[in-house]
Amino acid sequence: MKLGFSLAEEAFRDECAAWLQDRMANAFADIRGIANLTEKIERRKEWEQELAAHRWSCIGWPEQWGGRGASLAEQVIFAEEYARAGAPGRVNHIGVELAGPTILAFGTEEQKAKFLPGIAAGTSIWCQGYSEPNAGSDLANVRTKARLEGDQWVVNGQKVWTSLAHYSDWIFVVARSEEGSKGPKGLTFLMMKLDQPGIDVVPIRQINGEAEFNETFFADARCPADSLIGTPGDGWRVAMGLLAFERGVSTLGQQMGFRNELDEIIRVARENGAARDPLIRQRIAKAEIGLRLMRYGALRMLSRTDLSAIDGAALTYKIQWATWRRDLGELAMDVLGQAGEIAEGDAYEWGMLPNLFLYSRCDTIYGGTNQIQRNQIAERGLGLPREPRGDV
Amino acid sequence: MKLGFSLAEEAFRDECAAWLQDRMANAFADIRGIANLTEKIERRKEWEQELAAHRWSCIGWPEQWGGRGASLAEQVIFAEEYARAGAPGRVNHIGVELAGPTILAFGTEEQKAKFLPGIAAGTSIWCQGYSEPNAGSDLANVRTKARLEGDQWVVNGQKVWTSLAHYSDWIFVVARSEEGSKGPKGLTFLMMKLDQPGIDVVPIRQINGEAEFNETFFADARCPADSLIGTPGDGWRVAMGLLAFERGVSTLGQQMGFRNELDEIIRVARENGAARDPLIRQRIAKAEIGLRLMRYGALRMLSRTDLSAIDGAALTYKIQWATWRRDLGELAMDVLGQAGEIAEGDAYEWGMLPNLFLYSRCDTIYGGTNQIQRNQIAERGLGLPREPRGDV
Amino acid sequence: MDFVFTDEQVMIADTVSAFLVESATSERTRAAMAADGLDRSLWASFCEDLGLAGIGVPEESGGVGLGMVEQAIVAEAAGATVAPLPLLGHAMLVRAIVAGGSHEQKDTWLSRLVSGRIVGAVARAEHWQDKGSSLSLVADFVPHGASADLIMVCGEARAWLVDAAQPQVTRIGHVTMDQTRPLATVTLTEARVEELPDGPAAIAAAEVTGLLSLSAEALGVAQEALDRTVAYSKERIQFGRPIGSFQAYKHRLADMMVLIEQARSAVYWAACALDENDADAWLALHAAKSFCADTAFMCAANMIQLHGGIGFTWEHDAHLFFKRARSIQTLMGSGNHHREKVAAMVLGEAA
Amino acid sequence: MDFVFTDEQVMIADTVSAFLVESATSERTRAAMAADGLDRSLWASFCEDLGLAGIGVPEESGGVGLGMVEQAIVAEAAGATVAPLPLLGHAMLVRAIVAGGSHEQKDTWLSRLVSGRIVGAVARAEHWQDKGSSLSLVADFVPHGASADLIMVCGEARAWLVDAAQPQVTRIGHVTMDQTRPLATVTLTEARVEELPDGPAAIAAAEVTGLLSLSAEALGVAQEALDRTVAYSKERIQFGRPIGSFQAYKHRLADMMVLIEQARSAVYWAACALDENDADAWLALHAAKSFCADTAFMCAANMIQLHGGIGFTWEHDAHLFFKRARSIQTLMGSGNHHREKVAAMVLGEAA
Repeated sequence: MKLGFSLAEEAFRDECAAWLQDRMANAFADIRGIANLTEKIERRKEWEQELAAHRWSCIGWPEQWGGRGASLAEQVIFAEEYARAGAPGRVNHIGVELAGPTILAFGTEEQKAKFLPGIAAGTSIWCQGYSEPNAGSDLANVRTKARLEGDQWVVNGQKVWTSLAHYSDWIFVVARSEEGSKGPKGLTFLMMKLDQPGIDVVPIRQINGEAEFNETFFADARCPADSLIGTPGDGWRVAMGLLAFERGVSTLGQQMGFRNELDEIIRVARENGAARDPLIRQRIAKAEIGLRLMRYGALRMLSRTDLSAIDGAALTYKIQWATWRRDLGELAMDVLGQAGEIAEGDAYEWGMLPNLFLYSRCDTIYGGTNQIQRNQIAERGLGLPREPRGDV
Repeated sequence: MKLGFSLAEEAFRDECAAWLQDRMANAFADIRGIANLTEKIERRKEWEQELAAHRWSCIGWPEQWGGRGASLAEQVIFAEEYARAGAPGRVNHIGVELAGPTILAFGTEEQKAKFLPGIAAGTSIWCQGYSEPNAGSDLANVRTKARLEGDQWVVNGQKVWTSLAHYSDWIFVVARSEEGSKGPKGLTFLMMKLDQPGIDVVPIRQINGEAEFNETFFADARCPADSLIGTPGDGWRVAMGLLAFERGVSTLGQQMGFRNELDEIIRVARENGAARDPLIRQRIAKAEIGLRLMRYGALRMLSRTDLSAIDGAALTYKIQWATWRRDLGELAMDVLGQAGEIAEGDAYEWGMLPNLFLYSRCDTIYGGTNQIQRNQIAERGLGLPREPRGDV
Repeated sequence: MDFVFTDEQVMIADTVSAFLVESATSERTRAAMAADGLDRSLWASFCEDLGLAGIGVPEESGGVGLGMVEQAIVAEAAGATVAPLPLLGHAMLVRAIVAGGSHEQKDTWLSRLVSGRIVGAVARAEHWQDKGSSLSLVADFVPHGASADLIMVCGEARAWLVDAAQPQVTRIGHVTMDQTRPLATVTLTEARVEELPDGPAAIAAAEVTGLLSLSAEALGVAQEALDRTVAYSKERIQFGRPIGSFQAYKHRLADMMVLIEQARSAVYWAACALDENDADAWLALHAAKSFCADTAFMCAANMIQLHGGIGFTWEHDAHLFFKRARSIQTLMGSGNHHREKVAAMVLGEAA
Repeated sequence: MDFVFTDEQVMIADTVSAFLVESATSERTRAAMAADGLDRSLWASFCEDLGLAGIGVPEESGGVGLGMVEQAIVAEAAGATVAPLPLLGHAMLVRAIVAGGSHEQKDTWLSRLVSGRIVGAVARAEHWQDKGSSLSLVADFVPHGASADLIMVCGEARAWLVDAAQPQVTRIGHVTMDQTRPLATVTLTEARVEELPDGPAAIAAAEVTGLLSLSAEALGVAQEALDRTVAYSKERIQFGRPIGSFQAYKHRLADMMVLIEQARSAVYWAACALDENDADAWLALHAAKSFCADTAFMCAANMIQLHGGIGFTWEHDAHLFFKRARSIQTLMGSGNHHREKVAAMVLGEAA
């Protein structure tokens, strides 16, 4: 058991730090520090391409597909230096971290050749279509339908919470391809071009006044017959595999964003005197401890040799960070005091901390509510009997 | 809506306060302030009889049966003055607050004449036999059996958590009288003399080292055929009615005990400097607020005109006080610091505050666990659908 | 001792609740949110049709002369609908003038306030410059301050009435997280003011009214968050069952109810204690404000969480309750502040 | 960077766990509880058969020369069985002598401690009277202090070894809530002592060892409380179903697991940080002690609650875990104390 890095790894750190810091100080200084999903999208697409041009866009992938076959330690280092340099949130997060690994794991050679280069090059931006309005936490309750017509899949239905769909080129969709099937059976995992007449994307405004999520409507939307991953009816297995990729090295990058938020709270607390309040101090300490434990939890999770095994640290990660960030939002408001209730400008737009407070209310819901996480932990992690399903 | 008392009520207060304070200062000074259930039992039985001799033992009962037909306000006043005078915990609590009201509500005139005078006089001490080892929270899962043999009921089985059974004269027992019945059907509510060869009482030692609860074994235990309340098979309804009586004026007396515990914490905190700690101060404030809200919740509950209606304040009372007291126990230990971990003498016996810490772990379990309370609140109070019952 | 509503109080509660449920609709609230957070037509009909704006005013001054229990009943109903009304500042101002105003001030202002012809607000300033009849100061975070016609400004033990229409008064209405009660910065630059003869009485009346109103409002928010979530949980099906049949879901709703029942006791304890001049009135107010605000926040947060994805959208009303609950927590002293007051009292320390 | 156990560490964990599960049975623990809270025969076989009492001692001094990760592994296993062993004081004392003792002291004491021939403890005193070679003081709350043969007494930056057998040393063993690790008051009245040449190093070594051991012990307590409750929940039937199938029950167990996973990260982060001389080692220790102790308490309290009535009986083991968890919270600084240290660090204040 060892936390430190080797000399070679530290040399790798120097290399990527130098490259990242140069870009953020010069050519891409205008997008330094952007954390949210929707700001300066075009410049950030250019940044994706700049990363790709120097083979930094997906370093964990095999060299054949534009990666570096980087070790875990190297990926950890890159994530740390990426954040330390203030490089912006990755607009192609879903392509690089979810779509790509899924295609690598389950796709055919043709699919790899067709899709991976665009992702690696930062020219194909991806989003995901899982949730549906009537399904909620019951992910397998898919009503969107896909039928094969000649050499094309024809898709009808509706997805919801498709974040960034309005800026994306591709969407992966889980659709019901077997008439009359129920639950996880009879689903197919399709990759579709968004820019087509059959797909309509409608943004959903959230509690913070912004719109990062969308409803996506499919009316005779089409894709070629070979756009499926796996086999028809096998989509649930693929989708579940993909969800597992959500807990990869990118969590460390996410944590760097959390670090910035906590640092800002600490700065404000020192400035406005809240840091003298022993009750605030306890909560700052708890936040710091929680963030550190997230980091070491992620390292434990990533250090596993058998990545497919059910692992406590991996199973508990989502509820842990979502709850931590929700509590951080409340701390932020308590540190700000009444000033936190007032926007700086004339629009309903919020600075980092009030936005954290509002947006973190989504964190405990999307991507599996805290309740669903607890069910999963109890049933998969502790082996407790499943809750009886109803038949309404 | 009015909290204050009338002049006549204040005169009543003066009367009972004078009587109680005289007794506690003189004839019964030796049992002043005893809170637990097991200390100086013989003297406390004498105290019950002293109360009865002056018609203070069950003032809410009709005059015919030894009460005073006291108004709610008078009962509240008496409970307050009883505690203020430092009068000891009532050893016949179950007789006066549960058995008596049940007999008054559901018993025949013969039963009233047979049982009520002894309770009112403080000469018959009662305990209750509900829970069974394999039933736990599933109160209706009764396995103790009763069969009618000639003019007697013959009872076989086992009850558990029968508090004070070792000092009691009578026990009421819910037993299964219909062979093959299940759940709440086929139960009968019996009143049995404890002092007989068929009943064996075995104390259970608890986490705090003391034994207030018992296991009670029935092996061909007997009682006359007319010892049942209601009709054979109707015991569940009677038992549920009885549980409702648990939330009467005696809750105010219980709260006076809580008051003493919180006051002792405040005293220690001031003495050892813990009261200077802002975190401790917040918790003391929360405890004080919680205790006050318990009082006003009880007054709301008691002020209802329709006592049979489901009422939010009544439904939530058990979990409220049990959780409050559990938190109080943790506060007590944090105020005491390491000194709280050490007993004063050479035996495993604890002073008020460490005992509070340990014993309060039972509070959230006996008489309906916090989990069961929440089920009840959700299903009876909020009308949510019942949890499906299994068939294992 | 009779700790239930009288028949008259039940009638007031039913009336005000029916009025607000019918009139303070989500559509109207959202229209007010897009403007200055005040539905003037709703306020007019609250004052004229309902006639409950004069609860705190004696009948001889044109009011209905009712007590704090009735004040709490109205605030509770307003909280339950997150109504965009200037009730908080109105109630504080009216009771302040009754408690500390001169005869002339009562004559001049009370009937206009009670009839809804003018809107009132209350502000507090740390520093001020007093030149006899003119006053200069800056007051932050004034609820509905940008919409008010008459503002009472409090500075330590003194209180002044300010006509907001004069050019020496500027108001900046801020975009506020809770758009149903926006905050404003009010600046007086040698403004004409009239001082209330009994400043301490006026300030105390405003303060107890404000704390009680916020507590009762919080109770309304909490209860409505629970009721709406319970209703949703019986309709919404997941995994083939109404979500309200899942035990963990139930237990969260039960926890909300446990807190709300205590919050209800707190509000009406405080209201009675004020009406009956009980020695514990301040203890009750500190208890009510801290407990009810936290309860409202917990319940509104659960309302979002238990509605799932729809719960965090702008389109659903859950965020209105959530933001109102948060603003109640912050207004007039945090929960920790009020608990610290309680601690000082029970530890026997001087105030 | 490789944040998993090495094969050797897995082997140590398996070995010590198997030994304690087999030997530190509830029966033996209860026998020790009725006496002085120390199972001497268990300790002897821990030292002799297992050979793990010398983890903190270099091989040249008769130890096995392993690091803090291994120390934590042993403490975790001991916590999981609430074993009545003097491990805490032993580990603290041994590492203190290694860090701050003279050659003679190492030669004299380490092998005797490691072999289990003598039992060690560590005490702290606020005041003392030092007359050259003799010392007078009173030290409270010394874990296993009444059973120890050799006691290190710490006073600010100085540390002394005391042979507890001399008549100038009196120990009062107290009836302690956690009977598996009773506390004692140790009084020295002009007792013969030998000072450790590097007091600060000895004290620091004892402190970090103690904090890490308590954290790891807490992790063991928490995990075992969860495991036993999970097992019970699969067996126990209520309302016709295993209680573990009820969602609210499940969610509480899930919450325990979420905390325990974090506690595990905390313990081994701190252990690695100490072994690797990382600058964050103290931050990690404060984090681990506060987080793990609270986690253990929460899990042990849930263990009682989720067992229902049987859970609060003397006969069931749940109260042993509960009382151990509470004592870990109190020993060597409360959670609030350690979090305040963390706050001072992250707020950039001087220590």
